Amino acid sequence: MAAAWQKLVNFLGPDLTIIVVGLVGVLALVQVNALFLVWLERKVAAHIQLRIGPKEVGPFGILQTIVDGVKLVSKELITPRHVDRKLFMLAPIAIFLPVLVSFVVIPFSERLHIRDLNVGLLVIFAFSTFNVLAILMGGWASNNKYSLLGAVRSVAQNVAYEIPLLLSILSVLLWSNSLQMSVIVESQSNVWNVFWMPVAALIYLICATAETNRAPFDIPEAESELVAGFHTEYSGMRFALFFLAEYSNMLIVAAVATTLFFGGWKSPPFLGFLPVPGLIWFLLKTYILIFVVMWVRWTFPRLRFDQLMNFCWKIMIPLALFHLIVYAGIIKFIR
Amino acid sequence: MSLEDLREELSKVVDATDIFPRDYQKDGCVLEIRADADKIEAVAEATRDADFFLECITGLDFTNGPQVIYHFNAFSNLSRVLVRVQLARNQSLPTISSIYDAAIWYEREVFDLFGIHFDNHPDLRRILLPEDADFHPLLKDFGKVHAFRSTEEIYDEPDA
Amino acid sequence: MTNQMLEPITEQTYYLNMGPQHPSTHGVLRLFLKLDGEYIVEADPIIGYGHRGHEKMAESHLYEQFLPNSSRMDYLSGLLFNHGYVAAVEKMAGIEVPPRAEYIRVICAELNRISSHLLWFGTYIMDLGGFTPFLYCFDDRENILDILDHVSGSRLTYSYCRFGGVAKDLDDEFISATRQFIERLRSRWDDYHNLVTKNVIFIHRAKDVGVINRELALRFGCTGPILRGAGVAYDIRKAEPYSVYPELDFEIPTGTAGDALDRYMVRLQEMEQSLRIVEQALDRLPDGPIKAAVPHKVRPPKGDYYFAVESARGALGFYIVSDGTSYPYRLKARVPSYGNLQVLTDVLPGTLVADTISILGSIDIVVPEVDR
Amino acid sequence: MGMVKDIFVGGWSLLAGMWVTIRRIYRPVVTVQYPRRYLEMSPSYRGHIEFKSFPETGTHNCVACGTCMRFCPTNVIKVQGEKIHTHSEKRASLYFIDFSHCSLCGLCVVNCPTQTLQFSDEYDMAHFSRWDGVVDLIRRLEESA
Repeated sequence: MAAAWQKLVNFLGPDLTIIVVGLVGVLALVQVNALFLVWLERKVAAHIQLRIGPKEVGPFGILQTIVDGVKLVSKELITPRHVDRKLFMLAPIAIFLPVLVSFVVIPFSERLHIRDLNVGLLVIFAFSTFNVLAILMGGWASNNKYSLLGAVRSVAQNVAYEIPLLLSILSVLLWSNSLQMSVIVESQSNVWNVFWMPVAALIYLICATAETNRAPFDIPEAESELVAGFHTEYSGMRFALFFLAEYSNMLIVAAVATTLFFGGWKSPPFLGFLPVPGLIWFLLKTYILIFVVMWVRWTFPRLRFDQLMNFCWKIMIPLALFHLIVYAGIIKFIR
Repeated sequence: MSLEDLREELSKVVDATDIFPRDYQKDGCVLEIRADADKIEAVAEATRDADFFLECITGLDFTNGPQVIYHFNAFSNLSRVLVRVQLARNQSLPTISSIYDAAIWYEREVFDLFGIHFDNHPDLRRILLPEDADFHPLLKDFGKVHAFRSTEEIYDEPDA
Repeated sequence: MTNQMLEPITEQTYYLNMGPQHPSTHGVLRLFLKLDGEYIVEADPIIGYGHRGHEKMAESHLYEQFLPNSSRMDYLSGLLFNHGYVAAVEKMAGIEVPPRAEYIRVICAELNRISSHLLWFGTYIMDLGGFTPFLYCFDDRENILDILDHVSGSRLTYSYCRFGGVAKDLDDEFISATRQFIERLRSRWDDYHNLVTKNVIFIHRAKDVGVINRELALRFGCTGPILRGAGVAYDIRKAEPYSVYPELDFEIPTGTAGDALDRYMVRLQEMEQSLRIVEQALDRLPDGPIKAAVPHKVRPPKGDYYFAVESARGALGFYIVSDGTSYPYRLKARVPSYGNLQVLTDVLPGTLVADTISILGSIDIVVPEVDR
Repeated sequence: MGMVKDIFVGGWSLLAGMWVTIRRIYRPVVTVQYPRRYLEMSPSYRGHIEFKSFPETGTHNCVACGTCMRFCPTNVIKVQGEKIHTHSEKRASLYFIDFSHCSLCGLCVVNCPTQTLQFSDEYDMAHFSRWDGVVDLIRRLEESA
């Protein structure tokens, strides 16, 4: 085993080895995470709604999503007749790949990150913007009016919500003075950002929910209006890829929120004496955030499209701008 | 506008002998009007001006020709007015859909189920049955019915 | 929505078939929409996918035999349709119903009205994207169904009212279960209001959406909560009193603007009023027989009769022409949803697709009732 | 200023909604695990009809008059009777219902002159063939006895 490892390192060089092994690890993580999150979502929804949720397959039904995954894989990949075949097939891949890349720069703990780029945050946001393109591709190529409407809505929504999202993290960047994820975490050694920039954290969470097309901002796939939005025509594993990407995106935005506002892998201030590794703290915080997002989803009705836009342009962006100016002043004053 | 006013308005349109008061407790209407096919528009205008709404349009099939029944009602107590139009077979009657929008669908339904044609109707298509149906199911010569009677067998002459 | 939206900016309008199979058309309704972007230019509801010919069936059935059909028109308020049909035939044939039977009918009908409104409440919020209130409502509705199941033996298509009375007498268990249910539902209002009524997203989705004012309701013959939402206190239970409603004290809740929010509020308040009716009726429930002596085959005298009751969705009328035999010569059901649905052709143009769902949900149609 | 107030009131309403849902997470679930737990049917549950057995005769009292057959709106009842000898009472020898068409109105039960019909409490009526919906009432009575 050790010899094989040495061979690999000799062959690829130490940097590349980490990336290759890391990507394999990320692939595994994405799958396991999606399986877990789907199960969690169903359980949370069920218990909020006084139901039980999956319970038959495995203890507490935890294997239910694996069974579902097997079902999806074994299903026929239907390509409807009048679709744009190339784009139609490309869209699920295009939505899934950027997700993998984003994981490369996320610091899971002090030592566990694949690549600590000095433009880490930029990479994540650059690639997460990519999923708009994939949705548009899928929606356009499907040649279905519902899909098209979903895709158009999605583009408008994502473009609009990028702005307050980025504005809200700027104040964090001003404080940490770096785009490097590990530096951002280190800058929160004394106090987590969420405690003194709660508004930025709130704006980030709201915009991130909108970015990942989660309720109450799920208008691109609003099931009661657009049947299934941009992925109406997809079936089998292609549909599963959209699904996978959605849940992985959730993990990414929650992980970024943890890194930016909740102190990353650091333990909560008053629990520092516990011998808990950073990875556990990180995952715990991330999944708590994800739980909140799910909780929100199963509570609220959906916004209308124009209200969503109004909310972004009339409330979120001015608020984010105002917040940025105020905090720029404060940080200047402290330093 | 009260029922008396409506009655007055209606007497300008149809003969006074064609307006019969009816007992609500006995048959659910307070006024019955027997109008000819060409009067129905005027009757509908009078009821509209009296702030009545169109409750429903019903077709009836008798051996001596179909009837179309209009029920008008107002948002006040006990004010249902029944308008009865006796038609000959294959006779059409004018639409009141320009007066009451509700009539668009009700007339389509009567056309669909009875084959009674409404002149100048903006959109006289089948509504409940598929577009390619070639029958009018509520006619008494269609399907299984218990009886096919003439109007005299059912209605006594109402005492004016 | 302003009318400037009605002017197509470009010629690039397109058609969208919403339904017959769509998550929020509540059955097999098809909306043929002409869209400009997301704005609706023209709407044409296409109905009839569930046409079963109840009116034709009536012509070859005995009056008694049509009884099960009546609750199958509107499966959500089956007892109200039952009541309407039975009361119409009783009025024609001059059958006196014992007071206890009348009270039992009112109690069950009002419970049925609550269950219908609860289901509407849940599905409406589900149309707007909130899934959870739907299941809370089903939890409560289940309770009503259990209660009605206890007395009538079925949960949806009750053929409970019979000519001259009802099929089965109430027992103490029913009465205590109903009183418990009243308590329970009253304790739920707070949760419903916190979860939905006060929710800012819901208010934005429902306010000023799909305004149906008095004039529009008059033109299209809309009745029920739609009309009351527009501020007209018109309720058949008051306007043409039937059964024992004149003896009971209840109010007609009304709205002001006639938008979806008003219709929502009217229905919520109606549930509370129905609870009051049930409470009073339980208190006053007289002893006595539950069924008058009626011949096996009812033979109403010649003539025609129109009888209206207030169903959960509006004025329901049965127009029956009798030729003196035990078969109806013609039976016409004036169903409330028919007029209520047609108003969509006027309300929808100029709104967004998302509003279409909100409006369609707020007028509360039951498609089998429209199709008959 | 009104807008700021709107935002706070709106935000507060959202929190109130979330409070309603989070409290439900630890409430007991209301789902009944059907194949593991059966719900009790209500005493007046209307299943398909069956014969009542009378203690005096030890069997049903059906005289095959055919009232139920004539009253049935969907014509699902088939009853035939025979006389054992010329002067004896007519007795039902065949009684079938096609439950798949039955609308459970209960007109047969109400109108039965000998009161020998009642509703069963059977509700597991899912079958693989439409013929499985046909119930032989006489055999059913014999089996239950």
